[in-house]
Amino acid sequence: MNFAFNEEQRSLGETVGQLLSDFPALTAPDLSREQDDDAWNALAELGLFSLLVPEENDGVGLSLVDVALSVEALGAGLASPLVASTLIATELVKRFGTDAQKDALFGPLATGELKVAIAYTERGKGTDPEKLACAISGGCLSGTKIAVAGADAADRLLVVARNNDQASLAFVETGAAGVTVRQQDDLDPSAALCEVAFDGVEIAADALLGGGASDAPVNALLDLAATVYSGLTIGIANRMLETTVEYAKTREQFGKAIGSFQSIKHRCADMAVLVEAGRATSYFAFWNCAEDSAERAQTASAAKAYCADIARDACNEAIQIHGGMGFTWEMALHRYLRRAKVLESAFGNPAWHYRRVHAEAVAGREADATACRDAA
Amino acid sequence: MNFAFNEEQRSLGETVGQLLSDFPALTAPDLSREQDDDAWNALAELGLFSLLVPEENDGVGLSLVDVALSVEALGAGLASPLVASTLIATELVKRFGTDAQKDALFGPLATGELKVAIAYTERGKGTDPEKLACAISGGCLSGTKIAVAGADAADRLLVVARNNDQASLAFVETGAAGVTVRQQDDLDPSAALCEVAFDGVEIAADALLGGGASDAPVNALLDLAATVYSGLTIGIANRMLETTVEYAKTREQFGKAIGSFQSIKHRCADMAVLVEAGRATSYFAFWNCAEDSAERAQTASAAKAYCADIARDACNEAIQIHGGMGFTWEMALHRYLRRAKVLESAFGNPAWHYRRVHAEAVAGREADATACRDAA
Amino acid sequence: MDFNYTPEENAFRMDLRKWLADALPKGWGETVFEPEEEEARYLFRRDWDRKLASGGWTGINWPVEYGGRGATLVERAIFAEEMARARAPESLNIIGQNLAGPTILHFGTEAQKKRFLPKIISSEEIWAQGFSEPNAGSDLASVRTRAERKGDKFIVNGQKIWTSFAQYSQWCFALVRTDPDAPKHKGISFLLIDMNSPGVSIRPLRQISGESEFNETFFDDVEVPAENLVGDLNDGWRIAMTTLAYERGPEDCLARQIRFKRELDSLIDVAGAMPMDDGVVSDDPGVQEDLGRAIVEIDAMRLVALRSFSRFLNGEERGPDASIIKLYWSHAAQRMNEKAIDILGAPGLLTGEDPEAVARGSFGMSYLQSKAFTIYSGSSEIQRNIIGERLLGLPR
Amino acid sequence: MDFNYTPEENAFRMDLRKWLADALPKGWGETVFEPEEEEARYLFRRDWDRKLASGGWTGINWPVEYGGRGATLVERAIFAEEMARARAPESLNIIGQNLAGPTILHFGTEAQKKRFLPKIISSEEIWAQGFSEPNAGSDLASVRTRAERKGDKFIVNGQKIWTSFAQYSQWCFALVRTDPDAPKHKGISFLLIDMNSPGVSIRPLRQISGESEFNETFFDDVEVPAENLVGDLNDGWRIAMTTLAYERGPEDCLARQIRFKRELDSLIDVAGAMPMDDGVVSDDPGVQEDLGRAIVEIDAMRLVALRSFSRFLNGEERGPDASIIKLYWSHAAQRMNEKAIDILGAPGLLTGEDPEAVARGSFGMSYLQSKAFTIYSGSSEIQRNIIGERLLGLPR
Repeated sequence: MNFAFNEEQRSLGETVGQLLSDFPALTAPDLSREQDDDAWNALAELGLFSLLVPEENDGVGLSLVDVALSVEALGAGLASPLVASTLIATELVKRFGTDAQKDALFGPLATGELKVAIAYTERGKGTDPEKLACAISGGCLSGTKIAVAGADAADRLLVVARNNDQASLAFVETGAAGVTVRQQDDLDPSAALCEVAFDGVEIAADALLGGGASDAPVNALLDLAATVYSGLTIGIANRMLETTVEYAKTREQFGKAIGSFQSIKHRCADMAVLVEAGRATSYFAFWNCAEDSAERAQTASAAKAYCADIARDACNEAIQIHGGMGFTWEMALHRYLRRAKVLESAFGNPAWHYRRVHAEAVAGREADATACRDAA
Repeated sequence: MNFAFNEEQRSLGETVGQLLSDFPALTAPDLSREQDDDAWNALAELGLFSLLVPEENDGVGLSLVDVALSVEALGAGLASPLVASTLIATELVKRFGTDAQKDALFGPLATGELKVAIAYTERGKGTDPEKLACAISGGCLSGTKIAVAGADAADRLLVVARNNDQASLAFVETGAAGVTVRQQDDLDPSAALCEVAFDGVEIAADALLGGGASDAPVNALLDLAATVYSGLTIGIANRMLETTVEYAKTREQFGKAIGSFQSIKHRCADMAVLVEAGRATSYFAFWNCAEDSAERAQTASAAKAYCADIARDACNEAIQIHGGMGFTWEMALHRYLRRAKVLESAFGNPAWHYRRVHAEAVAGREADATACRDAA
Repeated sequence: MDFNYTPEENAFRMDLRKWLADALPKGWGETVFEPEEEEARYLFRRDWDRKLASGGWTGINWPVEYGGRGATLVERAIFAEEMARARAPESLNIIGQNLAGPTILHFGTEAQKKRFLPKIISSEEIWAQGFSEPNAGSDLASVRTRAERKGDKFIVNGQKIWTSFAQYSQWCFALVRTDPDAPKHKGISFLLIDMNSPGVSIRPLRQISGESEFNETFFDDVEVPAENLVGDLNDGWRIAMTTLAYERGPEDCLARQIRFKRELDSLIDVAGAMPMDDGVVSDDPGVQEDLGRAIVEIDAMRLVALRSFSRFLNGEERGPDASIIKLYWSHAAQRMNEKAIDILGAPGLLTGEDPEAVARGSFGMSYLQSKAFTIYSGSSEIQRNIIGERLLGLPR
Repeated sequence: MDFNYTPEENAFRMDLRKWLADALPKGWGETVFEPEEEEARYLFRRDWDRKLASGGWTGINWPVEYGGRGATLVERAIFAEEMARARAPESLNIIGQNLAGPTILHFGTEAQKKRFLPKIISSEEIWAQGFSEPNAGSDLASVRTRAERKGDKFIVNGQKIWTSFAQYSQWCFALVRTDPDAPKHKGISFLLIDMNSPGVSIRPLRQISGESEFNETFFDDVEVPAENLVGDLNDGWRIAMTTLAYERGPEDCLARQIRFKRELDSLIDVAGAMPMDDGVVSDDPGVQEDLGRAIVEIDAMRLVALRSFSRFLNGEERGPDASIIKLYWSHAAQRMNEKAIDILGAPGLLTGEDPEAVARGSFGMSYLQSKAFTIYSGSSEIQRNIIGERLLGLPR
C-alpha cells in the first residue's frame, strides 16, 4: 500500500505544467483559443498522447495512475478539454478496442494526429446512459448532442448512442456526411462546447467500440470521464489556492498583509484542507479506474462530485479574497471560474454523482451481505 | 404598511420573557420538568391563554401578530411546547369551532385549565396530511401518533385523523378509554414527546373541530404550527446569539477578548444577520397567518424551514465559540441544541417545507398567469 | 405590525401601476427587452430614468421644494414593488439617487441642495462615486487623493478606482485628503467634482462578466470650486459614513430585490418547463428544495429591508444595521445565481448569443455579475467587522 | 501509488481477521454490543485493550524491544481497517497508545522507555493528558500549573482541565511551568505524573452528551520524581508540539474513521429499511444525495490519513499537516452525525432507553458527542491558524 506518486509520475506532471505555462493565452484574461493548437503540438511532441498506448502498439504503456498528476496539470493550465477527451478515448480503445481498431487508431492517437471529442450530453436528458435518445437504427445514427467539448477542432467523435437497445460507443468522423458541428456560445468559449447534430450518419459495423456487444464501454467511459474530470477540477482548485495564498501574502490593507487577518487566513486554511481531501479522493479514483476494481464506479463518482464542489468553492473564495481585483477581467480569475463550471456540468453534475455513490454503496453492502450469507 | 411591533406587543413579549426567567429549571443544565407546572400557572395568571380568545367569549381578542414576540420568548425560555400547542388549539377553535365547541372550550382554555397537545406525526409517514394513517372508522379512532409534545401532561389531544376520506381534527381526552400515552425517551426529555396509541377510541360527532366537513382545519393547523414553531426556534437562535456575543466579550485568550478575533467576530456577525432574516421571515408568517392571506401556506413553510435552519446554525456556532465550555453540561447550551432539534423535526422538516414553498410559489405564479389571461 | 395599505397608499400604487402600463413599451419583459449591448443598455436606462422623472416618479420621498415627490418611505417601498411587478428597467443613476442625493440632503448647503438635487431627480446629471483607491480598498480611510486649497479652489490630484458608471457621469463625489498631517480619519474632506473639468480622465475597468460598469478615474490638477465642499473641511469621514449607510440601506436593497425576484421567477418558470428525462427539471425534489430555499431568501431580502424602513418610520436613525442588509442581499443573491446555473445544467451556461440560449442567456451573465456583490459597496469582511464591532459591541 | 498489498501484508491481515473472529463474542455488533452504561462501557473497553495486548495487537508499529510488534505503518493501517470491519470496540487507552507512547519513544530516556512503554502496550497503565487549563484553552502556552524543583523532585501545584479518562488513568503527562520568568513558550516542561500520588484529585466534567469522558484534575503539592521529566528542563513546548502532531495525526484519524464508517453504514441500512409513506426513507433523492456526500467525506477521511502515512513512509517528518487531518475529520464527522438526525427525523431522536429506538439510540448520542470534535485536540480555529501560518506561510 503506497498512496504516493513516484518520481517519474511527479516529474511528468511538473513537465506538463511547465509546458502549458509556455502558452500564456491559455490562462490569459481574454477567452482565446489561439494557442490551443500550439499547446497541443507541444504536448504531442512531449509524448503525452503515447503514454496510455500499450507497448505492443508502440506506446509507452503507462496506466491512468501514471498520468493523474499530468491530468491535474492540464486542469490547472486550462488546456483544451480535447486533450483530456483524447486521453480518455485512448484508454477506452486500449480496454475495449478490437484488434483492428487498435491497429487503426493507436498510431494517430499516439502522435497526437487524431483528436477525439466525446459526445455524451443531450438536451433534456440526464446523465443516465440508459435514458439518452441518440440512436443507431438501420446502421444510421440520428440525434443531437450538446456540450461536446472541442468537437469543432476534433477529427473524430466518440458518441454514446443506443444500438439494438444497448448503450454503445461509436466513432464518427466529424467530417462525415450528416454531421453538423456548431460551436455554442457559452460561459467558457475557450472550452469550445459544441452542439453536434447527427442526421442519418452511416455507422459502419467496425465503428462501434469493441463491436458494440455490451454496455461495458459506456459504463467505463462514464467512470473514466468522471475520474479524469475530477483531476482537471482539482487542478483548478489547487491553482486557485496557490494564487490566493500568494496574493494574501503580498496585498496590504490597514497596514498589514491581508493574509494576517483571520478572516482571510482561516478561509485559505479551509481551502487547503478541501484541496487535500479532493486530491486524495481524485487520486484514489484514478487508482481504482486503473485497476478496474469493484469500487471503480463509486470512487469515480465520488471524485467527480466532490472535486467539482471543491473547485467551485475555491474559485469563489479566490475571487472574494482578491477583493476588487478579484472581479476584474485583467486578473483572469474568471477563466478558472468559467472552466470549473463547464467541467462541473459535464458527464453528470454533483447531485447526480452523489446519488450514484449512494446507490453503489448500497449495492456494495448488499453484495457483502450476500457473500457473508454464502460463506456461512 | 408597518413592519414593527407596537408598544403593547413588545411589552407583552418582554413580560413573558421575564416571567419565564423566574423559573430557572426551564433552562438549567439538567433536563427537568419540575417547574413546568409553575411556569404554566404563572403564564395563565398573566393571562397568556386568554389573549387569543375572542372578546365575545370573554377573552382579550388579540391576533396572532400580537403574540408573536411572546411566542419568541417562549422559545428562548424553553417553555414546554404544550404552551404553544394550547395557543395553536385556541386559534383553531376560534377559526373553525362550532358555537358549541367555542362555548365548551374557550372558558377552560382562557384560564389555562385546559392543556392541549397536538398529535400529528406518525411513524413511517411524512408530513403530508393526506398520507397519515390514523383514521376514524365507525366513530372510532385507531392508530398511533408519535412525538406528541406534552401529551402526558395534557388534558386533551387535538388529533389529525382521516374521517370519511377527509383529513380532520378530533379533540380526544387523554384519559379516554383506548388512549395510551407513553413518554418517549429522546434527545430532549424536557419537551416530553410522547407516543400516543388510539385503540378504537370513541369519537363523538361534536369532537370533530368544525364538524369535520372540510380539510381546512388541518391545513390551518399545519400553517399555524409552522408559524408558531418558527417563532419558538428563532427565539432560540436569538438567545444563542446574545449568549455567544456576551461570552465573546468577556472570555480572554492570548491576552484579548476572543470577540476581537475576526474568526469569532465575523461568525457572530453572520449569526446576527441570519437572526434578523429569520425574524423578518417569521414575523411575516405571523401576519399572513393572522390575516389568513393567500400567502399563508407559503410564508408559514418559509418561516418554519428557515428559522429551523438558523436555529441549528446558531446552536452549533454558540457551542463552537464557547470552546471547551461549550460542550460542558454545566453551560447548558445543550438544552437549546436539543430543543431546537426537536422543534425542527416537528410538523415537517426543513426539506419538506422548502419543497412546499416551491409548490406554493408555482401555484401562485399559475394563478397570477390565469388572472392575467382572464383580465386580457 | 400591519402589511395592509392605507387608501392613500393604494391610490399611489394604482397611479403608478397605470402610469407604468402606459410608459413601458408594449410586450415589455415578454417579447421586448433591454438592449443586449452594454452601452446601448445604459443609455436605454438613462432614457428610462428621464421618463420616470417626467412622470414625477423619481425622488419619491425627497422634499417637494427640491423637486421631489415628498412621499413616504412606505410609498417608496410600494414604488419598488410595482417596478418589480412591471419588470421595469433598472436605473442608471443609482449613485445619484441613492447616495449623492441623500448625502447632499443631509449635509449640503442650501445652495448645494438647490443646485444638485433637481438635476438628480430629472436625471439630467448622472453621478459617480469616488471613494476607493488602488491602495485603499477595504481600508477606505487611507485615501491618498489630495486636495489642496488655493484661493477659492481646491486642486485635486490622485486616482480613484471602482468609480461606477464614470463614463456616463457628469458629477462625482469624492473623498480627498485635505490634511496630510492629521490622523488618517481626520484629514479627509468630501468634495463634489465636475467630471467635465480639465484634468479628469477615466479608464474603463473590465469585470469578469465582460462588462465595464466600473472605471479608474484620474485627477490631474483638477480645479474644484471651494463651494463644492460638503460639510466642514476635514469632516469628510463622518459624511462618508452616512453615504455608506445609504449605499447599504433598504432603498438600495429593495431596488435590487426587484431584479433578483424577477430572475428567480424566471428560473422557476424555466425549471418547470425545461424537459428532463420523462418530465421537467423541477420534478426533482432536490431542485424543488433548492428553489424553495432561494424563494425564502429572496423574499427575506425584501422583508429585512422593510423592517429597516419601519425602524426609520418609527424615528430610529440610520446606522450600522445597513451592513446587515448589504451582507444579506449580496450573499443570498449570489447563492441564487449560482443555484440557477446548477439547476439548469449545460443549457444554463449558454449566453444570449446562442440560438438555444435559455432566458436570453441571462442566468450566466447574472452568475458572473453576482461575484462582485460581496465585494463592492464594502466587502463582506468589512460589513462583518462593522456588524461585530458597532452593532454587537465586540472589541476591535 | 498502489493500494495492492504485499503477501506479508495480506498475511498480517488474515492473521488479525482470524484472531478477531475468535476474540470477539459471538454475534458481536449484531446482537451483542458494548454495555450502555458509561463506566461499564469503559471497563469493557479496558478489558478489550488487554485482550488485544495478549494477542500481540497493541503497539503494532512500536519497536519489539519495548514490547511492540515492530510492524509497518501500512500494517497499522490494515489493523485499523480490520478493526472497522469487525466493528471491534474502541480503545480506552488512546491517550497512552497514540500520545504518551510516541512522545516517550521520541524524547524519553532509555529508562523511561523501558519503564512506560510495555505497560502501555499491555494496557496495565491507562494514560491521561494534562495540557489544557481553565485559562489556557486554545492559548496552550499560557499554562500556569507550576512545578518547582526541590532536590530530586518536582513539586506540582495547579489545575488541568479536559483531562480525558482521568478517572481510569494511572498516569498523566502534563505541561508545567518550570520557569515563571521566561517568555511563555520557554519556561514550560513536560512531566509524567503518577495519578495515585498524594495531592492529585479529580472532578468529572459532564459533557452535553451526559457522559463524563473529561475531568478537571487538581495538583496540590504533588511530588514528582525528577526522572519523570521528559526531555530537557524548559524544553516542554517543543515536545508538546510533537505530542500534538500525534494527537492530530493519521493514526488517530484512522482509528476514529472506524467508528464513523460504522455509523454511516448503519445509517445507510436504517434509511434503506425505515418505512416512509409508500417506500423507505432513502427513496428520497435528497436523502440519497446527502448520504452520497457523507460517504464521500467519510471515505476521504481515511484517504487523507493514508496519504499522510505514505508521506511518512517516504521519509517526510510529521508536521503541521496533521492539522489538516484533524480539521477534516472533525467537521466531516460532525456533518455526518447531523445529517443522520435530519434524515431519520423524530425516530432518530429516540435514545437507547426507548423501546422504539433506532439503532439503540446511537445516532442521537453520536450527534451530541460530535459537537466536541471541533473543539478538543485543538479547536478548529487553532488548526486553521496552524495551517494558515505554518503550512501556507501566511503572516501572523
